[in-house]
Amino acid sequence: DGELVVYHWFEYMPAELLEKFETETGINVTMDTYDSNEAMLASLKAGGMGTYDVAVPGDYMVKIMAGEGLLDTIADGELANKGNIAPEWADPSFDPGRAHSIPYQWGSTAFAVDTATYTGDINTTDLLFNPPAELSGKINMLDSQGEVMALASLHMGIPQCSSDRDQLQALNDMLQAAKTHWASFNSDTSREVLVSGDVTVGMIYDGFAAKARAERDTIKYAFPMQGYVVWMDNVVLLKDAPNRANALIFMDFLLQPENIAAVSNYARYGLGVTRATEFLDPELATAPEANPPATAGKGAFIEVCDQETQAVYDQIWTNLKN
Amino acid sequence: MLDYGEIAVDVRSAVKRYGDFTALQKISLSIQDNEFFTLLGPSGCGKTTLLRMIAGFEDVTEGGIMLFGDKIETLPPHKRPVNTVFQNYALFPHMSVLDNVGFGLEMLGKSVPEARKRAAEMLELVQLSQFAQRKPAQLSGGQQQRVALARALAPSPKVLLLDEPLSALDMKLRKAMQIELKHIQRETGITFIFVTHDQEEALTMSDRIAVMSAGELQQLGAPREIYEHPRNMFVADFIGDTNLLEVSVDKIVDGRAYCQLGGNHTLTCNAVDDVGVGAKVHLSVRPERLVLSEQATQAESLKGTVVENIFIGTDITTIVNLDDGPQFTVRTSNSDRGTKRLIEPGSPAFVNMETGAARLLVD
Amino acid sequence: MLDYGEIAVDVRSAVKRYGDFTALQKISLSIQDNEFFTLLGPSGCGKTTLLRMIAGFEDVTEGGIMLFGDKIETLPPHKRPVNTVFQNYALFPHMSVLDNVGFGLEMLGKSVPEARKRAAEMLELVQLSQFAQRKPAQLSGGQQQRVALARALAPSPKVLLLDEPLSALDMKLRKAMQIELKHIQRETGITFIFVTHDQEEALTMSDRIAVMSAGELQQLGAPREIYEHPRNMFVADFIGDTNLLEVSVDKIVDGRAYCQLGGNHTLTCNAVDDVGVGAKVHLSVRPERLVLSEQATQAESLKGTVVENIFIGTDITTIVNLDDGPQFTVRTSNSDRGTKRLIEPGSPAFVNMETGAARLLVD
Amino acid sequence: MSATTDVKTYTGFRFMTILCLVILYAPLAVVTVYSFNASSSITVWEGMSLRWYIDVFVGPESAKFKQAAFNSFSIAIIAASLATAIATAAATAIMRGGSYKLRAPSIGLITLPIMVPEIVLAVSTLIFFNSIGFTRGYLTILAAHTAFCIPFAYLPIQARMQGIEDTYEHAAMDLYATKAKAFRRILLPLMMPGIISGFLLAFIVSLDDFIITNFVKGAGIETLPTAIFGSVKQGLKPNIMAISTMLLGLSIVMVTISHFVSKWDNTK
Amino acid sequence: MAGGAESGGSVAANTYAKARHWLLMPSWFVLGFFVFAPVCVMLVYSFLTKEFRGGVIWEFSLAAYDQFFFDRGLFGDAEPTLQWTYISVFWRSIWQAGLATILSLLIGFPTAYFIATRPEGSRAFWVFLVTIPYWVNLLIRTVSMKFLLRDEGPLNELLISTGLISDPLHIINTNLAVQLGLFYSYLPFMVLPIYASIERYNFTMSEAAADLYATKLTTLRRIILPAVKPGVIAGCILVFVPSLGAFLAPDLLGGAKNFMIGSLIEEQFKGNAGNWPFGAAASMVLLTMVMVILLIFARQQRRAEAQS
Ligand SMILES: Nc1ncnc2c1ncn2[C@@H]1O[C@H](COP(=O)(O)OP(=O)(O)OP(=O)(O)O)[C@@H](O)[C@H]1O
Ligand SMILES: Nc1ncnc2c1ncn2[C@@H]1O[C@H](COP(=O)(O)OP(=O)(O)OP(=O)(O)O)[C@@H](O)[C@H]1O
Ligand SMILES: NCCCCN
Ligand SMILES: [Mg+2]
Ligand SMILES: [Mg+2]
Repeated sequence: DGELVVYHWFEYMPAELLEKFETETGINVTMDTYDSNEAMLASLKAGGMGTYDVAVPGDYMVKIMAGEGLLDTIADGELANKGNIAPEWADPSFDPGRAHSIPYQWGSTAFAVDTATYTGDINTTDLLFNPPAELSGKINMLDSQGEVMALASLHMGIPQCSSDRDQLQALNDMLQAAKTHWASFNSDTSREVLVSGDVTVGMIYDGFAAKARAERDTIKYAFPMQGYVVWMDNVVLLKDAPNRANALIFMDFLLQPENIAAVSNYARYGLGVTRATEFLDPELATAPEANPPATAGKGAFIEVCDQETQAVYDQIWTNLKN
Repeated sequence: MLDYGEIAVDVRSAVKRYGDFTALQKISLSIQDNEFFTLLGPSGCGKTTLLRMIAGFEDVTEGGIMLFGDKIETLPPHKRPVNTVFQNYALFPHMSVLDNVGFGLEMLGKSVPEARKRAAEMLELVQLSQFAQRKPAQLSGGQQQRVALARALAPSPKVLLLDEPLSALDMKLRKAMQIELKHIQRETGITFIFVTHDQEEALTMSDRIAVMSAGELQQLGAPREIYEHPRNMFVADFIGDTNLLEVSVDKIVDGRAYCQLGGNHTLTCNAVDDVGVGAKVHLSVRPERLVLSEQATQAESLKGTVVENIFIGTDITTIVNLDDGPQFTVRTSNSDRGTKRLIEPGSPAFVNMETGAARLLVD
Repeated sequence: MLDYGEIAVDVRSAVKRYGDFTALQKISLSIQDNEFFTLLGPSGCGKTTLLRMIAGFEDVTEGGIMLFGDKIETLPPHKRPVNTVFQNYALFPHMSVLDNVGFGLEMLGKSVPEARKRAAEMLELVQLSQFAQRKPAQLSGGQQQRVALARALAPSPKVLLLDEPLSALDMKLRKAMQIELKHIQRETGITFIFVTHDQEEALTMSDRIAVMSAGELQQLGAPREIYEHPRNMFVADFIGDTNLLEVSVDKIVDGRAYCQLGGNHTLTCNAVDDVGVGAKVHLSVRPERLVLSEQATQAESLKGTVVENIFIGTDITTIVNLDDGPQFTVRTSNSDRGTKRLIEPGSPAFVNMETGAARLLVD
Repeated sequence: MSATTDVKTYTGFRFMTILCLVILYAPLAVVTVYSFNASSSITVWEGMSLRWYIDVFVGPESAKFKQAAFNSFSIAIIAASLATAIATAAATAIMRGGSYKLRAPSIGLITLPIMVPEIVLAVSTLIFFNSIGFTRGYLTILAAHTAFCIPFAYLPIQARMQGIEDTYEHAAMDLYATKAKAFRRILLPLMMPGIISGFLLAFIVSLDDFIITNFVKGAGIETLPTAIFGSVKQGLKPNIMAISTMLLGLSIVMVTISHFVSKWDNTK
Repeated sequence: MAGGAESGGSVAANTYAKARHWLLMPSWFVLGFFVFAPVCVMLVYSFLTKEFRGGVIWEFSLAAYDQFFFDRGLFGDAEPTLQWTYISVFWRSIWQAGLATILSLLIGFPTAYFIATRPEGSRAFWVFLVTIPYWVNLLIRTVSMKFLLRDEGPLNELLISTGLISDPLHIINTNLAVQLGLFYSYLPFMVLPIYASIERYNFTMSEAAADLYATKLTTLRRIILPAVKPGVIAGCILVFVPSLGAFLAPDLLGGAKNFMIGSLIEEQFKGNAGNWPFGAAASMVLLTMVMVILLIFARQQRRAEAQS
């Protein structure tokens, strides 16, 4: 019994699973949602700390939050199911030794195209950043600084945290030019706009793209040859969590293979727990969104820049949105 | 009296209905050029309605209106050479006095300086030159009234309509404006159609008066004619104070009717065609046509008792109860020649009547 | 005239200032019990201010007010046994007529049924019993006026204040209410302090009148005294019509002043203490005190020419220009005895004056 | 009168009015119609159904919306009541308190929430709560709503008082009522239509607020607008349309009530 | 005649003068604490130093205003020039809000006039018709507007099926959509004050103008408009001010692509940017702008009052 307050991405948690957790533990869960890592961070810093118990930041954001001192440390032995974490995710660079987090889902971020409308080659970031005339005004971007900037850097073939002024200037100019072709910035409607046909190309997460494809089967997820963003979202224990004990119960719950598999079945992403395969929807393994073609470029995690460099990227983002 | 030339406004069997309600019932009127013509009647009798039909703010339901021989009832207001002084002036609050007065001329296509020049002349006429630059709200009621007049006169209309222009003014100012209006009407020679419900105002100012009631014309004539020869009870009662008595006609001899007042009092007056012997009719006699005396001075002196003398300044009103009969009001001038006739309350007195002062009224 | 007993309201050197502006300057007045006392004066002269000071809505800046011998100027309104009939009645719009009338009694601690009973009696007095359950908005102006009166009378105040209670009514209703008010005052014996700016109303109704101007008391007296013996030019001009002439005093013999009107016209009238030979003063004579004739009828007949006869119903006003002299207005009753004296415009005429009709006025 | 001769009538203004109403109602009509759609997709019409209305009450999101509705209505009722009481007192002081130095600043302060753009108010309230260490939650929403509802309650009351002459209170005091009694028996009943309009306006403004609520609400607390926003950001769902239609119906009821109340004049 | 002291509602009405401070206390307290104080805190924050990734450092700094008004290049070390980015956000907001205001005026004025000239009994009904949508959640209004305007939405379907157009009108995610959304959000704020002032307008004035030979159009321009100006100005302000700070319409209908002030400020606290002092400074600039507009309006209003 008791309470648990979760700060979570939108549409990322099946309602049935929450119910199961509540009936199993008697803990009453309250959930707030956000639509980008940055928005979550801002909201936590603007009074959110002390009200939430857990949040689900992406890889780079875990590192940032730890650096900001927003995360509590999970002591050894506090998580009974810590051993279930798949070995490749047990000691990631963004949270060495999993001191603050457990894996939730992993996937990629690129874009999807309605191939009924656009018949050309889709596996190139040109479709976002240098689109053919017919796609102009038919493009939706995620409203998420980290993912847009990372994909743009891949498109230009420059490092994510470049301090080369020419490269940065070029990046800025490229984005300014590309923006004229974009219809909108939207994360939470990124699936809806594709399905409804409002846009033809939409930046999107792979699992979300899979759901879009389920509704309109001409939608195809692209694996650009320039590369794409990969990520892992993690459940973190927040500092000053009002219900710390319940938060740990929740984490243990999510480390059970069948539970986390339910998330994957719902959200269509990969998971980071061992012995979960038997619970997974078999289609997941063969889904085109999960199987990059040979032509695909490399997947890249978002990097965390130092303050000075970040200031420049922030400025580029601001320029883009104004 | 003025010389009348043509007919300025000819209202021909005009009817005005609002839905089921008939505000004006077949009114026919001819108003002479140069005339000061007054529409007089109680509230709601249709005076404003008639004026608004002439100005063009109301449709004519039936009948027609001619202006100097031209049919105008279908013209929109801005095409009728008729101007109005509105009851509450309707001055444009955001324009200076000068611009208000010049507005009509500007609308008629005059250039702004030309309009200003004429407006300044009109302000001179109404003695408001020094207020030309003020806004209407900065003027007193009487001054606003004069601006409204100047504004309506500026385009030299053929006919000027005035809807109770003086009713918002206090008594002293009102008297002064009556004189000024009359003066301006004579000077400009414009036909004035004036609306009022104040009978004294109508009597003082008009060449002719149309008395209206409930949408119908009751009587039309010169002030004196209407005051002294009211055609019916409504007019007699509405115009001035009067003693209205219910009487029965005893006999008619040589065109004289002998009337019973009750309590054995009788009075003789000129017979009227429609009244026969035995009829119950009304008799009207003005208080100033009665004289009180301590002794009977004429055959028909009516005996009674003084109830009260009420001092009203210029005059004194005496209430007399006839013995077993009706009550009379007698008006006596507050001057030596009058006050010496006064009788103390409680004392007996005789009411005497000038010949021809009593009139029989039908309906 | 009534018998006066005690002094009901005693205003002692009362001064009222609003910031720098002095609305009332050292007013002293004693109002008798049972009296119908009227405050008369032009707009803004301070009538309402004085009334509000008596009722307790305004502080007294200097001086004091006594009510039947008690100092009241520091009491809050709800502790003064004085009720007011407000100019716009101020009936409580959300309460029935009955509840309005009963309100004061309830506030005085009477039980609701008791208050209702007395309220019903008061409504009987003003003949409105059948409207007891209506809301004020469902009554006509005259009826509202009577409710306001009943409400103010219900708690049996010692003094009733009435601030222009009749000014919103039309002429016919106003006349009727004047009679009713006077009647109720006599019946109840309550002291009425009545405010008006209508001089005819004041003259008709009052036992005594206080004429005010610009915060000062100009004259206090019975109606007749004020009309016929105005103390100064303001009073003479404000009350009734008058011929006001600027004259110079030629000589004073035996208490008679010989005055020059200009154009060799002279007039004699009673001398006044403050006026010496050679003084330029004003002379006032009422139009109804003048008589026109075709021939000189007295030593001082003034020769002139008739300009215009204006018919005003009960009377006819004649404008006469004296040869090389001032203009006179003469008022003649519209009756046989009067109209036979009328002279056509343009004809010569003599203006004759009753003895004692002309009065010299200081300032 | 015919349009060409009547000086009041302007040809075309009627058409503009109808156009205006069409623009106002078309989107709401669409919502209402699609709320009865049997399909779960908003783009396809599959026939009449009350399915989504049932879904609102028993569907997977029903608990969330029930809680949100409870929060919204309870906050709206409490905040509007507080705001109306505060505004009534303030209006009395401003309209019947004579002239004094603090009068103009008080009017300024009371109308400040309307003048300050909502986003500025939202952000500054957030920062303020944050800097004084308030924990965000139900109470912070309530406080913020009470504050910004005050001018909406105040304006109709003040407008109403402008039409009430102070001679009524004078008459009451003349008739031996103390100030307190004159207020309770005379002024308050006369103000009542203004007070009720003010309350309803405040109620609706509170019920409708999204921006400020979104900033000051704590974790897990939703009002109807924030809950709806969370849902519709991902696209209009038929259950949201059903909720909207029900809210629309409720609004019509409320407006109808307020319409009759403002027409209701206890003086007739 | 009623003297100044007895006329109702005048400044001098003072029946409850003794209790006035007690009566005002609750509003001072609530508004002072929950509105005035926050705005003051905002003012303070705008002069503080930005913390990396959100929050403030308590050190005085003009950096926020500097960032707002001066462009120091992508790398923050260039010669400062005037910063057009935010000025153009403001300019765009003013322009969008202005167009929305004009749109509201063009449709709202005739509507208000039409309602005000209905018979007295039915005016309330018309006002009622105009206000119903306004009582419905702003969010729902905006979202349904978005739904209506979509390329494949009912509006385009209707237009295509009637054969008026062959290709769908592309409205959503354009400035026009934002203007329409703003117009739709605040139209009753335009109609109601104009209606109130036209209802008070004395139509005898129109008759007087017609009587003096003015055509209807001239009457509208020279007489009616000046007379109802206070209502028109009030309506324009009530549409313009909230439009200026709006972010729902730009976000939902404009695709969040081109910021308006509201979105810019929101982004500083809730979005990616996390620059509090800058958000505070932008708020203060917006607030100042609105206050200046209101002061101009108040002066106009006072002048108009002095006239009548
Ligand atoms: N637009 C209207 N619709 C219905 N009835 C009307 C209209 N205008 C006037 N009336 C009615 O027509 C009658 C005449 O009205 P009108 O205004 O002409 O009276 P009036 O003689 O000018 O009265 P007052 O002296 O009060 O101005 C009245 O009974 C009035 O109620
Ligand atoms: N509260 C006030 N503040 C300043 N001056 C006032 C106030 N009340 C009245 N006055 C001034 O005091 C003078 C007397 O006002 P009061 O109302 O007594 O006049 P009145 O004789 O009743 O006039 P009316 O016949 O118009 O009612 C006026 O000049 C008025 O302007
Ligand atoms: N729908 C959730 C997507 C998460 C991306 N990091
Ligand atoms: Mg009329
Ligand atoms: Mg007065």
